[in-house]
Amino acid sequence: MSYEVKLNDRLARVEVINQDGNQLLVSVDGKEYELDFVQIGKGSYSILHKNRSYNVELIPVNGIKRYQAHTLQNSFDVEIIDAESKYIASRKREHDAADEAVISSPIPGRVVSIMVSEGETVEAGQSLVIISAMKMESEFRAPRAGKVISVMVTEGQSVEARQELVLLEYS
Amino acid sequence: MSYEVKLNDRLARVEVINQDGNQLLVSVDGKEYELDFVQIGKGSYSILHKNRSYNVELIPVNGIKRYQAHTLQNSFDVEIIDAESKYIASRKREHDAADEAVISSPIPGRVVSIMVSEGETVEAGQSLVIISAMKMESEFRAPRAGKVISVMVTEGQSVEARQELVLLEYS
Amino acid sequence: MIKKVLVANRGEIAVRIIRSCREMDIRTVAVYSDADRRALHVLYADEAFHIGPSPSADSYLNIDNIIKAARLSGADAIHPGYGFLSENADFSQRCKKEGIIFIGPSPSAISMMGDKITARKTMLKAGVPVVPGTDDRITSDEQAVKVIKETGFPVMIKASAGGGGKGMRLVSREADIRSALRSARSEAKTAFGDDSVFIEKYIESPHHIEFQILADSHGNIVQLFERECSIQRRHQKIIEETPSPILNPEMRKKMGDDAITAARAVDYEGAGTVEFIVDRDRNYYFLEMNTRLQVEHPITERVVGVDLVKEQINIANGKPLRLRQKELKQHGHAIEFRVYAEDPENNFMPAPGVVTHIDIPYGVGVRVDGSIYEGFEIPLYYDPLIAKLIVWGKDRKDALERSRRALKEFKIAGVRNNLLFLGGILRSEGFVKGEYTTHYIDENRDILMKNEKCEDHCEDIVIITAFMEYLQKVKKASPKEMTAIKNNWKDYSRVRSVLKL
Amino acid sequence: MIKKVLVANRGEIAVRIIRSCREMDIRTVAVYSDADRRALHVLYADEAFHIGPSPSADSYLNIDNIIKAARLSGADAIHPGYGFLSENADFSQRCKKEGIIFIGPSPSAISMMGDKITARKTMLKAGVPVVPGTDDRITSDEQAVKVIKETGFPVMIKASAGGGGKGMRLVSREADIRSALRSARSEAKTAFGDDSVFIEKYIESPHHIEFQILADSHGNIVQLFERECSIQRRHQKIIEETPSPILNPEMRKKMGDDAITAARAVDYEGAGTVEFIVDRDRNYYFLEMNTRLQVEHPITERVVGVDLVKEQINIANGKPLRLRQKELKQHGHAIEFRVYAEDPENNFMPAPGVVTHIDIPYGVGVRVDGSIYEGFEIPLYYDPLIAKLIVWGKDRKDALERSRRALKEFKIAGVRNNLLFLGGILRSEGFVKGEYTTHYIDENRDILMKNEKCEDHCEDIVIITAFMEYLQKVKKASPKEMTAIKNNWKDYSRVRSVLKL
Repeated sequence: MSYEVKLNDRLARVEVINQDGNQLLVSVDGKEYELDFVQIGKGSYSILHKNRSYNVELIPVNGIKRYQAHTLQNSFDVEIIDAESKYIASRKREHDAADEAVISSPIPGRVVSIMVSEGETVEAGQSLVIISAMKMESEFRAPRAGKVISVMVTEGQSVEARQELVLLEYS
Repeated sequence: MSYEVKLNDRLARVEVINQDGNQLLVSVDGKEYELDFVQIGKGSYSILHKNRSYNVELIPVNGIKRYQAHTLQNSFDVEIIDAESKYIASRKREHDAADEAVISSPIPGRVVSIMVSEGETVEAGQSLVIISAMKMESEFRAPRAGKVISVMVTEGQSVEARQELVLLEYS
Repeated sequence: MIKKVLVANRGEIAVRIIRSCREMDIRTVAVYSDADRRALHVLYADEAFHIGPSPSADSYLNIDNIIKAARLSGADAIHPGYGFLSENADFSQRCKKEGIIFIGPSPSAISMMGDKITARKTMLKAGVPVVPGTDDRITSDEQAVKVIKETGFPVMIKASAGGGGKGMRLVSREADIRSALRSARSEAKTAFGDDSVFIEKYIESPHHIEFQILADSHGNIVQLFERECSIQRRHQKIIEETPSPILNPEMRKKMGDDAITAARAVDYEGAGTVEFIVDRDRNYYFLEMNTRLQVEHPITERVVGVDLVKEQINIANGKPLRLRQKELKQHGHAIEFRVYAEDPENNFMPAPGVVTHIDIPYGVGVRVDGSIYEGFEIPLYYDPLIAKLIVWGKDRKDALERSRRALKEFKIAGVRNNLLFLGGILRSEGFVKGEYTTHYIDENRDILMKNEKCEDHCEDIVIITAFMEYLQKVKKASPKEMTAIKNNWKDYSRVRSVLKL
Repeated sequence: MIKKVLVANRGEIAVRIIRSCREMDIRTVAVYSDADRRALHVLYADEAFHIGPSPSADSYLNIDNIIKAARLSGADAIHPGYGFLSENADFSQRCKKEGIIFIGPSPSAISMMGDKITARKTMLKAGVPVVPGTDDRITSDEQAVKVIKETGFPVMIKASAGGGGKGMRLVSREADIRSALRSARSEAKTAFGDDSVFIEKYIESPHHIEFQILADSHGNIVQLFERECSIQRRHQKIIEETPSPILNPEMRKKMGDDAITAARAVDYEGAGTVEFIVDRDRNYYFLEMNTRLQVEHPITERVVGVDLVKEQINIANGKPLRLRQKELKQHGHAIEFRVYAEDPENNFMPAPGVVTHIDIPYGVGVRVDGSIYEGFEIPLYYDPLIAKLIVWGKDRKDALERSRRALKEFKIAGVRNNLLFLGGILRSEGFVKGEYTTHYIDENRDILMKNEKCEDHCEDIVIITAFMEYLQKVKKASPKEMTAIKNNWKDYSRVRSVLKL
């Protein structure tokens, strides 16, 4: 049984061919790897491949399919693609192609300033809202040109992470 | 419901009187404590008592009733005494009063030397066996005077943790 | 002698101060807001007092509550750390009135240096060079336009009460004067409660170099050499080093002497930092004096061999300085890296959240000061600085090599952070050569954002590892967890409908 | 130039060496036994080769396998660390033969210093003072009795090939000579494969003070001052400090010069340590030379400001020393604490096992070198040293205060360890005053074993906390866990019947 795994922007096909104790034979995009594969702690692995030593730490991100992965040299975002993931991805593509967008803040904070009003047309990159968190002010801008359909917050208001701020209709 | 808790050699009676969120009212040997009691991680607690800040880390030792406890200043062995513990303790007292004893090594290692033979009478403190582990040799001595009933290992043999070495009969 | 210190701060600096107090056998009192009950300084101090709700204005800036905690705890001294009330003359005055030792300078020294216009005038009088500009506060837009035209573009509009890069605006053409003035004023008002500003000639391609000074109550002042702080983003320092790659012994001596002159001009007492701006031609100008401990004080500690917090406490105890200027030397080279909870890939957006995992670097020449632990939730109310990595080497090259090793060992998971960005700066050509000004990050952003190349098959190895972990978890998943997985589907449906409205 | 180093060692020293290699951009190769697949040096190195079963004789002492790993990996140099093959002349010779750089002295220097009798003779010839005793190896019991009577009691019987306190026996009366000789010989045979011994006058109440030297291949030798190593238990060092509390500048200069003379007498090349024994009247005698890096090298690194591993590699590369004797100075004071997996309350029995939790101290003046991590199982086959805490202060008092703070922050759970015992020594009067000899621990055992007093209500708080944790776990316990609890009962019954036989 093979799966797709996404590492940053790369999509790779993985298949476990054989596992015998620490000895693991696995292929990635058709390339075979013979590994000495040992778990050394929660989410922490030591892998020897042709005597090269790799130490990989995996930190789960919401559930069991997405991880932040660290090696000594690098950090990656990794995601296991199963049927559910594929469904979500296809939906996301639909959405990206849509003619509407909700601008939301990825972090909690306080609305310092709202720079547009409903009905106003905006250019790509134009500032919409400023949110303050951790002593920093962050500007949220229009990804594409369009029109403000709805402003969903007021100045001075506290917002949660992922709360919607502004609804745009692209032109 | 009150329990007994053993801290090093001290036996204390503990009872939770009330718990409301972080606010905990509890008595130890009749003395009442009003605490701001917060868990900050696995086995890690922050306790404020009359604004005194205590940070206690508990590391379980075999199961859920025994802990190694660390504060910033001290370390303790703690044990919760329930019905099972009491039974074991009573058995241990019986055993301590017995006229036989098995000498065993608390750690794994290799038998370097056996200094007594079966039937030999030994004085209290007399060396019985030497075990080597981690580059160190440890001598096992007779706790009290008595006679060697049985030597259960041979020189050069590897032993596991808690393996029996010598059986003594006290005189 | 001080027996108990209340630390009127939070985060890494509170923990760092408590450490030195503990070494001096002084008891410590932490204060905390609603958001900080689980913060490290609360766990680490001997005592802890709640002083109000999460926003700083209601807690760490609430003078009455802090004084009350000091009285209840019986603390005989207060250490303000940096930020918050550390440069607040009223707070220093209030401590005096309450009979509590304020570990810092007198209210008058704070006021004189805190108001940038007064500071400029005082420095001019003392003979310390200042940047060309106005010596009066600007009250009207008309006046501003007039003064700026006289000074000549580009100019910097600065908040009189300013500091930390707040309330500063660069103006290069007439059309921008009014909007820059407005936003500088508004930011100053929010940050300091005072919207008066002044105008300075803008120094292009400058270096930001500061000198650490220590002054006791007996009139002794020493300078502990410089810190090069030109690696900045939005006027916030990110990496500091000492010695500065651009100073020679003569210039160091001259600037150091001026730093002492500056401190003496305001009868300074305690630890302080005199900041200079240095132009292309190595002219230097007094910028401001920070009347407190700096974030970057550890690099001076390492290279000079002092504990600045202990020196502060000794000075507050009225002891004479034991350090003699002629005995002070710089030994080797130290670099500090500020680790922020922020997302460099998303315009450096602050990133509060739960720290799930930390790997900290150890070994020769490495010091870490931090305030986070696994499981700690970084609150959104305060500064995103979560740790500092301080690396020492026998010379600059050695310090750079060790920094590369240490930064690679440093991992923080669960919250986005700038560790990879710091690594990018460290590897960049200009930084390696020691050729950088305060514009370095802006001018090299694309290069700095690049991740290091993956060695050998490391990508494939990471893919395999994540996949094996996933397989293992799927096998082990209990019915309860399977339900959680299903619920993700439901969540997604809900989110989708919002997206589609 | 060396491009890839194989580290023929394990534990903290292997990790420490890899760190410096990484800083120098040199690739690293770890070797490991069966027991060490999960050891930190394997995880941390660029490459790792399996070299045999767990017992050291079959792996870390297996020259053929290590050379094979070096060849397979293409390593151009081998760093032996300390212990294992670090003072094995055959290994050094073999490396030479294979065309691999041995990062250490020549085979002849190792041999001359490794054989204690040859070393004694060489030192006598060079004019370095040695302890009164025989200059020949003792082959018969009769000869021993004769020599000992001539020297006068008390005497020390020492293994000729000795080191690390192995094969040493103190004899105070004639009746004990034969049994002491027998056990010294047997221990020497086991440890070094050579049972020849010699006799030295026993120095009462001595200090053990050693000098670090560095010698390049161009005839330059410098000494990097002393390390006071008198805090020992069973001839094993536990705490080391520099400067020594008992040396004055004149004595330091004289001993340092003799250390250089000692090194020059054997054409030494690399890092080495000349050990002296100092008697009550401050007479000092050459004891031995360790022809390798010492466990306690970090205190020298901190106070002198060098990276000794990097210096070793530079010397191995044939570079001339950049250090000049007259420029070398001691800055402040450093103390090292050796953390052992052993149980002080149970006669210091070694304590292998799984590390379940670690709290590591940070902040100003603190360095930690270690080889353990949470979840790591400390194997029973090797030395119980698991970490080293190195603390720096501007003077001895400052270093002691900081050490107290740092040791309190240091917690290791899951395996018994000597952290509290180290704290006991640190607080003890003789250590605080700097008045101690190598007998200090034996003479003060009862005092040192005492736990610090519990502040305020801390006992009750700990009781409450453990109880609350228990209640929570009982509530959460799944049926599976309840079964586990029940199984404890079964276990107990089984144990009981064994006890009763």
